[in-house]
Amino acid sequence: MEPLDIDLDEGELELPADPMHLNMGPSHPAMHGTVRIVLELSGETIVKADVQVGYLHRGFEKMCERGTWAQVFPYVDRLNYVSPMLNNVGYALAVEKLCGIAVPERCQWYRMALGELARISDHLTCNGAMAMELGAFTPFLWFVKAREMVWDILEEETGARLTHSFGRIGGMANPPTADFKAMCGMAVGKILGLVEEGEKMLLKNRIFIDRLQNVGPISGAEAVSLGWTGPCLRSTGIAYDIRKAHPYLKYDEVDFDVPVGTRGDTLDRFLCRLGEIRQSKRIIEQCIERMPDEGPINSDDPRVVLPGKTDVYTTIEGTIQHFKLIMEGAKVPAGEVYSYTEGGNGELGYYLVSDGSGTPYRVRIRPPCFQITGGLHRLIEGRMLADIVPTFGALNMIGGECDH
Amino acid sequence: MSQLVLDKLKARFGAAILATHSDFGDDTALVEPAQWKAISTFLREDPDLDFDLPVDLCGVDYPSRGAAGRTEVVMHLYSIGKKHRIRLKARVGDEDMDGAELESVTSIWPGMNWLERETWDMSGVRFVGHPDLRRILMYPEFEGHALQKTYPADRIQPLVPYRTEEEAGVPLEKQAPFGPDEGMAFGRTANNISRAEVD
Amino acid sequence: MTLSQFVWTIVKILIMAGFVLNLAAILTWADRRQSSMIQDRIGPNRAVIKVFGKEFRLAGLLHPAADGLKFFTKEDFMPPKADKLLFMLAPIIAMGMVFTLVTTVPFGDTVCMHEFLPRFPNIFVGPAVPRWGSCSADVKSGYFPIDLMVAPLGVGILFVFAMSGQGIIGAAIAGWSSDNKFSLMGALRAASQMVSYEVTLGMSLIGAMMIYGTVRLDDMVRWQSDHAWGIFVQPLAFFLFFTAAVAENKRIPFDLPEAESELVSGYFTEYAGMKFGMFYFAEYAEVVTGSMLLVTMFLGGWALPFFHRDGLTIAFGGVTLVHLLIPHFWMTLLGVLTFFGKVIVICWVQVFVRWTLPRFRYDQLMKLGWRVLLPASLANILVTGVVWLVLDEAGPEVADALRLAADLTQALVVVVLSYLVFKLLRGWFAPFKHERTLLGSSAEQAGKLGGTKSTAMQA
Amino acid sequence: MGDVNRTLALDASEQGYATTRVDALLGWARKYSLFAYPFVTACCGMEFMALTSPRFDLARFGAEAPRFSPRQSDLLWVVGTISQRQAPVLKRIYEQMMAPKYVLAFGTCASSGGFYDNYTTVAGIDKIIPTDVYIPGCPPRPEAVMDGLMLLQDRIARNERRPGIVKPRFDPVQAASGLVQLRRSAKDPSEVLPAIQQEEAKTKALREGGS
Repeated sequence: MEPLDIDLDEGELELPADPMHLNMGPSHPAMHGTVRIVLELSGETIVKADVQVGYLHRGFEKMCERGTWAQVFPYVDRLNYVSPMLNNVGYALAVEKLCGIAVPERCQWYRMALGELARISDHLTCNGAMAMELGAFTPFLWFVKAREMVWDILEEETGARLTHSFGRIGGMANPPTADFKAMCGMAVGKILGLVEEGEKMLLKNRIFIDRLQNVGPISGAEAVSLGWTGPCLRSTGIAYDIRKAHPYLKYDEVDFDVPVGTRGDTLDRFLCRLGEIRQSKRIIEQCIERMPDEGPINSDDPRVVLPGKTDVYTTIEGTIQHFKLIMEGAKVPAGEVYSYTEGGNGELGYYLVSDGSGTPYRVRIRPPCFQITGGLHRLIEGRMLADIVPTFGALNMIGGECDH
Repeated sequence: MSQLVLDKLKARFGAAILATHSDFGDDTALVEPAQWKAISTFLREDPDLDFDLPVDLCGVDYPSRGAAGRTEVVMHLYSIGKKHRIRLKARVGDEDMDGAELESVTSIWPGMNWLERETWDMSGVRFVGHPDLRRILMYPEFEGHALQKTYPADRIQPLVPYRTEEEAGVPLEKQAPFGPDEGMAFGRTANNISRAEVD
Repeated sequence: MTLSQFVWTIVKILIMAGFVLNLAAILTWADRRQSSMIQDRIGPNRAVIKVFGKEFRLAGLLHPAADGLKFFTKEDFMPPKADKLLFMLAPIIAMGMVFTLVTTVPFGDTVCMHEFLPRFPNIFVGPAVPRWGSCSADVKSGYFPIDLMVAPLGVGILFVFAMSGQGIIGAAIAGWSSDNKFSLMGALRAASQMVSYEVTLGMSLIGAMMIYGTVRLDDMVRWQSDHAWGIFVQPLAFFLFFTAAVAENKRIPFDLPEAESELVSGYFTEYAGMKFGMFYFAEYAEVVTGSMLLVTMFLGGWALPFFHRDGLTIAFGGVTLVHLLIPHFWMTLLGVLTFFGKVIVICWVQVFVRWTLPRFRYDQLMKLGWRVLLPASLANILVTGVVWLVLDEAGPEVADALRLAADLTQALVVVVLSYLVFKLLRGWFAPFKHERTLLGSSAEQAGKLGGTKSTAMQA
Repeated sequence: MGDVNRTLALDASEQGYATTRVDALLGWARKYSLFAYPFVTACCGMEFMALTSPRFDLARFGAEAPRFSPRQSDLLWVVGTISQRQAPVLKRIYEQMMAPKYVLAFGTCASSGGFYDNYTTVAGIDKIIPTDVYIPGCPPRPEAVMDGLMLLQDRIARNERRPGIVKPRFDPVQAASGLVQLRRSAKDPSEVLPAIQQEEAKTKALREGGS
C-alpha cells in the first residue's frame, strides 16, 4: 500500500502549466468578421498574440489589371468602405498625376467637400462601433443617425448611399447639385449636435474613460517605425497629416487644425477622431463658401475625359472618342507614380505602373490600416483579454482595405 | 523634390545604384539586390536622410523581362522630420522566379514585417532573415503567388468542397461577370491569362 | 398543516411565481422597447395576432411569446465532450435558485382571516384591524393569520443570502461542463464576480438589520412602515445594495460573464434551444427578484407613506392630522398592489441603466468590488452602529425629533411621488413634436408620395 | 441534425387540420423571433449597421436581437464577400447552428460573388451552404433588406424552403410616367386592371400635386 504521508516536496505534482490558447475570430463579434487573433492566455492576461488577416482578401490588385483605368473606381470604393469617396478621390488624383492633368478649381473644392463628408462618416463609424463593442449601444446608434445625414448628402450627389463610384479621371461624374451647399450647411451643424450629445454621454462616463485610458499606449517613434499614419499616429503626438505636410487639392488654402494626442493610448485615438470631425466641419464650411457655383467640373483633356452626351450623339468625333474611352480605356502614358492622400485612417497611397495601354499594368494600394493592424499585437500583449476590444476598435481596421 | 537623397545615395554606393529618375517628382533609385539591406540601413540611419516611416513595399511582375530580374520589388519610404520620400527598387528572380530573394529589412523598420510577408505571399519574393515569413493574405494551402502575371485570375483553390446541384436542388452555375476575353482592354495578352488557357 | 393552510400556500406560490414569470417575460419586451425609445427607434412591434379577422399588435407584446414558443421547438444540443449531467443541470439550477429566492419575500401584510371568514360576503366594508398586535390563531376553525409570503421563515434574509449565492453555481457549472474555452472563461468571471459582490451585498444589509432589529423580511417592512423607509435611514447601503444587485444579475455594466464582444456569449455559449431560453429567462427573473429584495429592504415593501395596517394616519411627531380607518380587505389589496407596483418601477429603472453604460474590465470590476464597495459597506456598518448607539442614549427629546424626521421623510416620499406622477401625466398628454431631418431628394420624394406604399410582394 | 422543417411540411399536408394549426403557430413564432447571427465581413456591414439605426430599425420585425453564439441564433446573415479562406469558417458556423435555421445572403457578393470573379472569392455562399433569401445590391439599400427579411418571414410562416430573391417592387412613379410595366399575375386581367388604373391615377395626382 502506498504510504499515507507522501512527501509533497518530492512527489512531483505536475499540473499542466501550459498557457491556454484561445482563438478569437474571424467570426468573433469584436473582430469585424475579418481578423483572427490566436491568443496565448495566462488567466485573463495575453501572453502572446498572433494577428492574422486576409479573411477578406478579394484580389483587388489582380482585378484592377483586368479592366480599364476607369473601371478601377468601383473596386476602389470597396477598399475602405466606410469612406469610399476619399478612396475615389485618391485614385483619381493618382491617375491624374500620371497623366499630368489638373482638374478645374470647382472640382477641387467639390472633391474636398465630399471627401471631408466621407471622413466624418468614417470617424463616426469607428468611434460609434468601438463604443458599441464596449457595451454602450445608444451612442453608437446616435452616431449612425448622424452618419445617415452624411449619406443622405452623398446619395443626393452621387446616387448611391455607400459605394458611389463617383470619381472620374479628370473630374467627377456629375457637377454638384443645386442644393449641395444648402444641404451641407444644414447637415454639418446637425451632425455636430448629435456628436456632442454622444460625446457627453461617453466622455462624462467614468467607466468609459477607465476602459480607454492608458489602454494600448504606443510611443511616437514606435508608431512611426511600424508605419502608422493617420489618427492613430497623430494620437501619439506626431502631427503628420498629409493635408498639411504635402497639401493636395486646395488644402493649403483652407484653415484647419490637426488634432494631436499626447500619450497615444486608446482614449487619445478616440479624441483625435472626434477632433477631426470638428475640423472636417470647418473645412466643409470653407469649401462650400469658396466653391464657385458656375464653371466646368471636368478637365477638358479629351484623352481621358468622356465627351458630353450631346457630342456623342451628334458628332462623329464625339462618338469615336466615347467608344475609344469606353472600350479601350484612357491611354495613360507609360511610367510609374506614387500618389498619396490622407484617407480616413492615414496615408492612402496608390502606386501605379502603366505600360501605356488602356489597362493598368499594376495598381498597388498602400492601405493605411494594413500596417496599423500589423502593430496590433504590440498593443495587446501583456494586457487583458477585454482590452482587445477597445484597442482593436480604435485602430479602425477596415477589412476591405487591410486585406486588399 | 530635391536631389539630395539620390545624390547622397550615389555618392555613398556608386555602382550599386543602377539607375535613378525623378518622374512626376518621385525620386526613384534602382539598386543592386545584394545591397538592398545596406542601402536601407543607410537611408534609415543617415541623419540627413532619416527615413523613419516605412510606407510601402510591393512587387511588380514583368514576365517579359526574362532572366534579367523578373520581379521588381518596390519600396517607398518617407521621412517625417525631413519631409522627403524615396522609392527604392530592386529586380530579382529569373523567368521561373528562381533566386527571387532579398534581405529582410524588418530589423530596420518593424512595420516592414507584414509588408514583406505580403510581398512573399502575392509576388513570391523571399525575404532572407525575416522572422516569420508566412503567407498573410492567402491561406497556407494556397499554391502559387496570385499577383504574378502568370497566375490566372480565376483559378480558384477552394478549401471546402462545393455542394453539388443535387444537394442544393437549385442550379449553382452562375454566369460569371467576365468571360475570359471580356471586360478587358484591347491589345494586352500578358495580363489576360485565364484558366482555360492554362488548363 | 391543515388543508386550508396548504391551499393558501399553493395560492401564494401561484401568485409569486406567476408574477415573476410574467414580469420577466414582459421585461424582455420592455428591454427591447425601452432601448428603442432611448435610441429614437420604434422597436419590435410586428408580431400580430388575428382574432376574428382583426389584427392585434399589442405594441409588440407578442414577441416574447414568439420567443418562448420558438425556444421550445428549437433543436437541442449537447457538446460531444460535455459533462452530460452538469450540462443539463446548469440551467435548472440557474432558474430554480431564482424562484427559491422569492419564497421569503413578503408581498403584503399579514392577512387576518378572522376578520374575513365570519362576515364572509361583506368583507369589503368590514372594520379595520388594529395597527399593532397580531391576529388570534385558531387553526382548527380556519381563523389563522396568513403571512403573505410563500415561506414565512424566521431566518428570512439569511435564506435570501444563501440562495442568491447558489445562483452562480448554475453559471459556473454551465461554463465548466460546456467544453468551450469562452464558456470556461465566462464561468470563471461569473464565479469571481459573484464572490466579490456577494460580500458587499451582505455587508450593505447589516446596517439595515441593525436598525430594523430583525432578520425577518416582513418585520423589516413593518419597521419601515412605522418609521422611515430604508433608503432614508441607510442611503449609502441602498446604493451599495443596488450596485451589488445589478452585479449579481450580470447585467451591463457588470455583464462580464457573458460579455458579447469578448466572450461571444460567455458561460452559455454552447447552450441552444430551451436550455438557452432558461438562462435568458433566468437573467430577467433575477432582475425581478433583485428588485423585490431592494423594494423590501429599502423602499418600504408593501407600505405606502402614512398608510398603516389600520388605515391612513397622517401624523407629524405627536400631532395627528388625519386618522382614517380603512377595511382590512382594501388595505391588504393596496399593500399587494403597492409592492408589485414598486417592483415594476425598479425593474424599469434597471432596464434604463443597461443601454447606456459600457461594461467594466475584469480588473476594474474587482477593484470596484474590493476597494470601493466593500470598504464603503464596512464603514457604513461602523457609522450606523455608532450613530445608533449615540441616539439610543440621547434621551426623549432626540427620540421625538427622530420621530418627526421619520414622518417628514414619509411626507417627502409623498411629495416626490406626486411630482413624478404629475410629470408623467403631463408628458403623456403633451402634444407630440415631430422633427424631420430628411436631406436627400429621394427621401423627400417618397415623403411626397405618402411614404412607402404597401404593395404585394413580387418575389 | 434532422431537418425538422421538411418533415413538418410533409406532416402538414398529409395529416390534416390539427398539425397544420400547430405548424402555423410554430411558423408564427419562428417568424417573429429571428435571433440573428451577423456574419459580417465586408462593405455590406456598413448597411447592416444602418439597418439597425433609428431610421430603418430592423428591431420592428423582432429580428434585432443579435446572438453571437451560433447555437442560439436562427438566422444567419451572411453580410459581405466570402473569400475562399473564410469559406470553411462560414460552413462551420452554419453547421453549428441549430435547426430550424435560415440563411440570408446580404448583397451581391454573398449571393453570387459579385464582381470579384477571381481566385479568392467564393461565387455565392450557396456553393457552400443552402441559402433561403438572396438580396441583390452592392450593397443593397436597407429598404431592400427589409423586403428580403419580410420575404423570409413569409416563407417561414408558410414553411417553405425554396430560395427566394428580392425583386424590385412595383414603383408607382414609373407607372405614372408611362413606362411599360410587365405584370405577371394569377388573377384575371380584368380584375386587376381597374386597380392598376386607380393606382396610376392616384400617383399621377400625387406627382402633379407634389411638384
